[in-house]
Amino acid sequence: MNHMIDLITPLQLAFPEAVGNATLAHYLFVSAAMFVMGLVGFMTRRNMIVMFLCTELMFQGAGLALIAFGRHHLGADGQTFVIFVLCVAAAEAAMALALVVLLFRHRETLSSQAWKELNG
Amino acid sequence: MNEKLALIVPEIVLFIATCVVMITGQWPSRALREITPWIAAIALFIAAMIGLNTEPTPGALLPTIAPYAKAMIGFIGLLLLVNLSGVVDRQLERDVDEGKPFLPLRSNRGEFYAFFLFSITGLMLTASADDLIWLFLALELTSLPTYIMVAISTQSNKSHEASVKYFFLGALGAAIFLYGFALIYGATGSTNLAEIAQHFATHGLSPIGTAGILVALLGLCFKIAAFPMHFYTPDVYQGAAAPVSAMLAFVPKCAGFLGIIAITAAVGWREGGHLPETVESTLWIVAAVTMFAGNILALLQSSVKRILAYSSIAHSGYMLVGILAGPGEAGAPFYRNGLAAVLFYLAVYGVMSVGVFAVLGALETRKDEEADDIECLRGLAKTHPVLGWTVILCALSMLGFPPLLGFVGKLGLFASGVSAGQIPIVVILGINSAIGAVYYLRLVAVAYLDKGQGPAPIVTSSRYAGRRIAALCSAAGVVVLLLVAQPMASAAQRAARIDRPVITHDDLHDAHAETDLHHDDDHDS
Amino acid sequence: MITSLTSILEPVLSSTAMLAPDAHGHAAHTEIGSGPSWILLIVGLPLLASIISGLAAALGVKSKQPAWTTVIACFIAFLFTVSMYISYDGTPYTVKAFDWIQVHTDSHGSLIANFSFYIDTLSIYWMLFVTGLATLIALYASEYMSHDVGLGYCRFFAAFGLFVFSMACLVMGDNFLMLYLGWEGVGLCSYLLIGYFYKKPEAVAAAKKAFIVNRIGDLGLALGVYLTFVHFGTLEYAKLFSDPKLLSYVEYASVGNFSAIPATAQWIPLLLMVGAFGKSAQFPLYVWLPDAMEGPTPVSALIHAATMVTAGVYLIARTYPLFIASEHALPIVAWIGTITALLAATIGMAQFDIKRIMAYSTVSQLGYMFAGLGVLTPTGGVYHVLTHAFFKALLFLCCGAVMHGFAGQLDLRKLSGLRQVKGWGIVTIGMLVGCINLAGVPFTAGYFSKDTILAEAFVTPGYELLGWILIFTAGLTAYYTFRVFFRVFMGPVEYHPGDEAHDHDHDNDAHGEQHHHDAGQNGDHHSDHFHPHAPGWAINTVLATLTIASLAASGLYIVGGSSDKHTKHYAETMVMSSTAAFSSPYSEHAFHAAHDSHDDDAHAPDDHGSDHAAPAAGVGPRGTIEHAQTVPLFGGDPHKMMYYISGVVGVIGIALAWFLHLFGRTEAATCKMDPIARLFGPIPKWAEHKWYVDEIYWAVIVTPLRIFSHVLHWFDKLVIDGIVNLFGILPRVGAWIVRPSQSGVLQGYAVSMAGGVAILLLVVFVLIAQGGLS
Amino acid sequence: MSAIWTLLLIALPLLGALLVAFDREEGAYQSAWRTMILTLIPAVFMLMNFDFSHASMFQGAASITWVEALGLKLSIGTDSIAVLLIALTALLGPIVVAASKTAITTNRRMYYSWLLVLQAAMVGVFAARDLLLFYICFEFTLLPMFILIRVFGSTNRVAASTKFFLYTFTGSMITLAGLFFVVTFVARETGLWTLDIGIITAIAPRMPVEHQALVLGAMLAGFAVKVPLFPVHTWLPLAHTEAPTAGSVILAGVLLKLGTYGILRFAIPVVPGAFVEYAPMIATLSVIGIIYAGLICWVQTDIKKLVAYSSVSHLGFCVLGLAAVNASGLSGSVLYMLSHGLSTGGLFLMIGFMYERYHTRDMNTVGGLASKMPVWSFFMVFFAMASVGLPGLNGFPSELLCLIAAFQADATWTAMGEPGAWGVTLGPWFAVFAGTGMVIAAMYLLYMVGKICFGPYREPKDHHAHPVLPADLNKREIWTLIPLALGCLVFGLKPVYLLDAIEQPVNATIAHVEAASGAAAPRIDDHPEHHMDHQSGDHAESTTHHDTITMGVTP
Repeated sequence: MNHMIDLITPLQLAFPEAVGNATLAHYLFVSAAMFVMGLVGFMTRRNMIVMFLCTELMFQGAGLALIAFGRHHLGADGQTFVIFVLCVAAAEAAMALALVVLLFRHRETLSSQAWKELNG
Repeated sequence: MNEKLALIVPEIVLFIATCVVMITGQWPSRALREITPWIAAIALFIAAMIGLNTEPTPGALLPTIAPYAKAMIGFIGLLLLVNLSGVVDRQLERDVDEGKPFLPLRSNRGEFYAFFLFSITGLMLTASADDLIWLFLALELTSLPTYIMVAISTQSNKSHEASVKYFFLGALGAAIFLYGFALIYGATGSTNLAEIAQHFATHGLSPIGTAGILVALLGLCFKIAAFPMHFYTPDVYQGAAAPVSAMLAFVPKCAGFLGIIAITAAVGWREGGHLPETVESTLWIVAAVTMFAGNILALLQSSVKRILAYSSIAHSGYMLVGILAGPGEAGAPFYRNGLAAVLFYLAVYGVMSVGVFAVLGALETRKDEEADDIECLRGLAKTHPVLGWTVILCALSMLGFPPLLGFVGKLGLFASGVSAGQIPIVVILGINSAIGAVYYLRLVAVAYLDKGQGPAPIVTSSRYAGRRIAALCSAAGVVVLLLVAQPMASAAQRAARIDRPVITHDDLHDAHAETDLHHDDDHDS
Repeated sequence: MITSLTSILEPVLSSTAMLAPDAHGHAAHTEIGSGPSWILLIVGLPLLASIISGLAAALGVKSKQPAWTTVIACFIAFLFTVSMYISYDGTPYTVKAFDWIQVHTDSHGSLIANFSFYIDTLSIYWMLFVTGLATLIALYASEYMSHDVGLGYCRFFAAFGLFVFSMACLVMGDNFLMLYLGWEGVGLCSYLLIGYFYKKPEAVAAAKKAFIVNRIGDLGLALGVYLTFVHFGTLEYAKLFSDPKLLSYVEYASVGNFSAIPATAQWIPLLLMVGAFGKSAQFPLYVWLPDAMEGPTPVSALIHAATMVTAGVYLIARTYPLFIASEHALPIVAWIGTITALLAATIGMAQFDIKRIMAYSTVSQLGYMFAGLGVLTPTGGVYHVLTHAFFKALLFLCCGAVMHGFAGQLDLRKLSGLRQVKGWGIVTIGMLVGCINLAGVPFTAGYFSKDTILAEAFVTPGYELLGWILIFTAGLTAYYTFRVFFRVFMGPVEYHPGDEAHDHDHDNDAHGEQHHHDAGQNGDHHSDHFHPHAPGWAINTVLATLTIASLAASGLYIVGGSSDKHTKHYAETMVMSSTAAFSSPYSEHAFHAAHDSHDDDAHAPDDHGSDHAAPAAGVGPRGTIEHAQTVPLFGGDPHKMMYYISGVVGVIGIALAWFLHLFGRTEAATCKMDPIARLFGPIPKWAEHKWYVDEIYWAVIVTPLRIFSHVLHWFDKLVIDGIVNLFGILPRVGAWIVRPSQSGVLQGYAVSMAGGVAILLLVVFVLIAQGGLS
Repeated sequence: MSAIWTLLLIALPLLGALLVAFDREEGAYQSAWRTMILTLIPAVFMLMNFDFSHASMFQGAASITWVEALGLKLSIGTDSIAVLLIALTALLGPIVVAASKTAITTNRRMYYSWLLVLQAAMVGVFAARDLLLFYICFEFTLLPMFILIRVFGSTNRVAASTKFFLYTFTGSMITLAGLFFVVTFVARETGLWTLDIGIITAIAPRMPVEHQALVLGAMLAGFAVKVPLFPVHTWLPLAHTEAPTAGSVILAGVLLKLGTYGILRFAIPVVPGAFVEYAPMIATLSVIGIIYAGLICWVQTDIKKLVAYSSVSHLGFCVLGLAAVNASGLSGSVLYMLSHGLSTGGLFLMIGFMYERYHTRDMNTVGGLASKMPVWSFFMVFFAMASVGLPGLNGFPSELLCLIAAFQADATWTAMGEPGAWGVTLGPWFAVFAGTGMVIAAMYLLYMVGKICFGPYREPKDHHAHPVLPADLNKREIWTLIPLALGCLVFGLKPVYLLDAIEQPVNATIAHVEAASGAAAPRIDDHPEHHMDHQSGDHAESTTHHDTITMGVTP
């Protein structure tokens, strides 16, 4: 990446001292961190609702990257994309909750460990 | 905008049907409830026929893929639909038979068929996707309904377990390829595939672009059940009802491959017929490991669904060989066009995989309990000749035994792989076919040849004629479609045309120079 | 020495006009005349008889019909052979039955081997006694095998007919492959007939041994034949022996210039020789022949004494030019023959089974023939073949008569004084005549033929030692021959029936209970007292005929065979006008030069046949050249001296036998020899056990090979198939290893997937960074 | 010659198979028998109408385009070699059906219908003029055989059938890759994607030798397993031992020949450069196989296993002849393909007949049958002798030609100016070592005959006479054997008929190889200066191929 971003974002405008030097790389770092945190959370937590939240975190991490890139490219595509991602995430959330409720009825637990009959 | 709408007429038809189906499925009148599948079938047929006549999309990366893909999706969707008969509302309808009132709230029929149609709609949309956003949405539309379908396909805990795994891991996979899409967008500044391709062609593959492509492809591996995202497959296939498993074997895989074709097409094959080295290596490893993982693990199974699941994994590996081979030079004939081979093989795989699942669905060990253990198939050729021979023919076809349809499909992969110089992976493909032969032969032997020790489990034919019809169609397909293999192949060859900018050697050089700077991005992901 | 090839060839080609009538220029493509097609009947009739007998077997014929068919067929074949002989005008010709194997190529010369026959004096000579003896022995067998009528009778004669057919192919075939066909065919018949009593494990084992040992020889023969084809580009005698290449080799050989002959050509006779050693039971491949005596006696007489075993001699005689063209071939033949002769004689001395003694004497006599072939010319060997055929057949048939009459008794310690038993007169006379021939009593045929060989050993320089060994062996031969005669036929009358006394006959053993039952009905041998079963008319007729023939054979030494015969005897004439007599003009000149001084005192029959007629000089080149330097034996010509020496040696042997085995003997079992034998310590025991050669072979070759085979079998099962199975099981093992990844736990899958993605990316990037993938 | 006869030869058995499959269980034998007899008619017509004066031309050609996109045509055509092999296949058909009459008592419909399907597939292999049609038929033979072994075999049938299928299938998958490699090369050379064997044969030898070697290796992976060549032979004893009699006969008679036929038709003409270069290695393997398998035969107690291993040993001669790549070798080899099935097939029939009566294959348990079964023993000895290679019977001419070929082969190499790989050339030593196979064959076959036919009679403890069959062979069984025995005699006494018939195709193959080697398929690693004098043009061309092809090899 030989060309640094010197574009002024709204955030920079609002908090010139704190994030005055924030570049694309910073945003990407945050987005990657969100993604990885989501991933790690997904792998380590057993509560299905928390696991779902972790996937949401990953989605939003990707979303953040999209926005940052959108800003970087001065296009609306990134933001558009994120809107759709949010919709999908919402749909998933709805499904997830329905599913979790269904499962909870059967096993009386939210632990994903309760479901390991199928293996091999 | 209008021209885009014209491209998705089949999807629109399906969408309308979806809405209708959702209503009729819950309708108090039994007759109207009963015609729900028929509505879906008619809609699928119309969509397929319209899809078949879709005009090429000017300016798109894959301008001609839609007719073939949509027709294929439509017709195999029909087969899947026939097979899906009686998956839901079994108890409910029996209760109604006994005089109990119909409770719309307890009924799943409407949403089940609606979900199915949604999923097929999503699949068709994948085929016409010319934008990352579109692609993402189409993929999600394909997948999301299937999560529910798995959950409600049976009343047993297995379905629930399957759905929880499928859903959560699906979300994980979706997040991964979404992140990949984001990076691709970041690298190119566009979500339009044709523009992305243009960008890659002129500017080469930047590190971020490379990372994006790889992450996106690996995320899509979830859809096609390929390494390293294949782990869920056997559990989900086993947990879901056989007809739904049949659908899972085809629909997401098809969507995934269409997505992979789109992404790889955006990256572009170089003149020698090779993807950029990073992408090629990744896909190479994925293909090889996928084939091996699928085939060897299938050896240990006694559940037919699991065997088929692993076989599905293996077949994804086979098809990846076609992706590696690439479309060849512009206007390359079928034998040189790996993408055509993949498209062809997708149809072939759709036809032949439905058969065995349909047989499983058509058999029951207890009331409403589908046959799954391989012992249930014992002597099937004698007790249920049609189902038995379906198993035999489909298994042999999946094995790639000449001259059945699967063999012709595999030939395409072989031919394109060898033409593209991908000898080692083709040899691995050959070896894996041989490993696969073990468990396919086991199916054949159980159904047809071996007597076995002890009494075979008692299996009876289920009351859903649709599944037997689907089995019959599938069995007939692997034989009869041989006669139309040529039109199918040439259609696939026409479909797999990529309009992409010519890549010059200088560009390649740039791409090479830049690939050294990618490490940090890798760790970020 | 080496002159221009063409100038040498010119006289050659004219002198070998009989082989190459239009030889000027295109010797390799010689077309020789074709003979009348009735000659095919000589081959065809025995085959026909065989087929008829085979059909009779299939139809379950229970009469002597097969025997008569065979006798008549063989007899007609004999008559045809005689007429072929009479009508033979000195020019070889071929008779073609049909095309057999033909491969036409551009580059290597066509491989052509037709089913056709080559008639020259050598094949006529052989066919005369083959068909003649076959007729007689078939007649003999018709009675001898009569106990098997309805059982193995048809089978016996089917194989018998097939044997005569094969032998005819062997002898008359016009190419090496026909020879090979006959060669293997007689081997097959030998196998079938040795194993005639197929229920006897020994017979089966002996048959197997005979075939396999022969097969080793056949391998050598086959390789020799292939090499001949590869080197000379033809397998047909007519073309081969007029091949300019071969002519030039003989030329080089005649001047001792062996380095000019390609090694390939020199290898050919060495390989052919192995075949001859196998078929003619020469050391080290002789071990099958004594065991072959498990077969019925007529078989032993015909196949394993008179005809088949002489095939090796025929082979060497037929291909003599090839042997001449090799530096080491003939010396090896000579020495192997000598060693065999001595070894077999020593073993024969210690045996008690009279048939075995005859078998070893056959081996020993074959050794003589080979020695004769090796030392100079094919003549002596070939002549000995004929005389030996008659007297050895006679001896065997006599032994067979004894065996037949005394219920399989063959132990000379249990038989004595048969001369005085009623009905055994002809047998006794026959035996005596056979013995004097074998012992080399002066003026018998055996005496003349053996002398020819012995004399040549001394004539040819460098072979004196060999000659002395052969003379010593001749003494041994006389001793053990008459040992049999004096023990069995002379002395006090005493006989013990063989172990088949209660089983009717030796031959019936094979047919076990079934036959035993028949015998019980007849009841003639179930009396407590044993009556010897005197031979009937057929056996007696045959024995009488053979006795006369054996005596008459000596006449052939005096009678010549061709028009100018001042020094030639019959066999020599026959040999010298065949391919065996091939020689180069140079050697002929040398011979003339050398022989002039020598000719004067060589009025006695002289196998050098200094015949100036067209065919050939018939001399081995070395012999010819060095003949002039021959050192006289005891101050005289070896040929003359040999009459006295061998006569004396023979008489000494007989006298010794008389003293040790007849003089003062009062019972069958003991004689004066026994205490003397004890003086030698374990040596007689060793000799009786055939010097343990079989055991050594077993220990050194068979057992290790069998162990090796077992090892290979296990290797195949464990290692090779094991590797295959390993590859088969590898996927399954792999599956067991990766199966834990399919734990069914959601988080586990998530870890696997994320980890997989991460590792994959890492691997790809690292590999690319290191340039490992480019 | 019209294509109709060949087509009938394929179609009739298939129709018959359908008929049998839907027939009554009792009528299956009769229907199958009639079909096989009926199949002989087109076979006879095919032989009669074949123009042997143009024997190397592929006559009776017919072609239907199937999947044009893959160049896949159903094209057939036969030269004399193919015609003869087809005739042999047709001849064996009725024999194996007749031999199964009493042996197969259950599932007759399945048995006979698959037997008929197998028949059609085998004819298809020999008749195919399209690479993929050949391959399809080649592979397809696996399934019927698999079923015959799996269902109708003896105790260890599951393992045997699986090993048989997987072993050969694995090999042929690699072969398929190799074949496509060739096709790709041809496509690149000519711009024409074709699977026509004729065109491929003409173009493919231009491939650089290194690539030819790869292709050869791939081809051998399939063909050598099928032959089977040492050390990939272990499936055969197992499959032979476990297969029903008819299966063994077909396996020995025809299926093994598919491997040698493949080598003759593909390995030699398509990659002549590599074949000639690696022929010494192939020959070495075959010679090892001859001796190795022969010695193993010698210590068998299972008679069927003995004969099975003997097939490995015998086929070694066949491959040796091929490896010599000269007229005698190829003639001998083709002759071997034709004749080996008769004698070994005969032996398997004999064993089958014995097994039906005694239910054991252990020569320690049963033996000395000459007294109980004289007719059987006669044929046993006869076929054993044919197998030993007795002159006058079928084994001899072919063995002879193969060995002579090995002797001559060094001359071949000299003529072609091609040293073998690693400097090894075929030559007399190969013939000498292979020749010991003759002795070994005598050893094990006489050991077998000696045990099973001769010696005191032995029978299994719980032996009961067969309810239907007499003690010795019945008429049907004898008539089953007579064609084979006559065949042995005719092939032994008049091999010249066959040799004349195959002379043209053999010489054409030789000429093709010599021409291809003369044109010297360029070697890509040679330094140009070595080639400058005579083939610099070729070399330049090949170098470009090298670049384009190897680009794809690395992942």
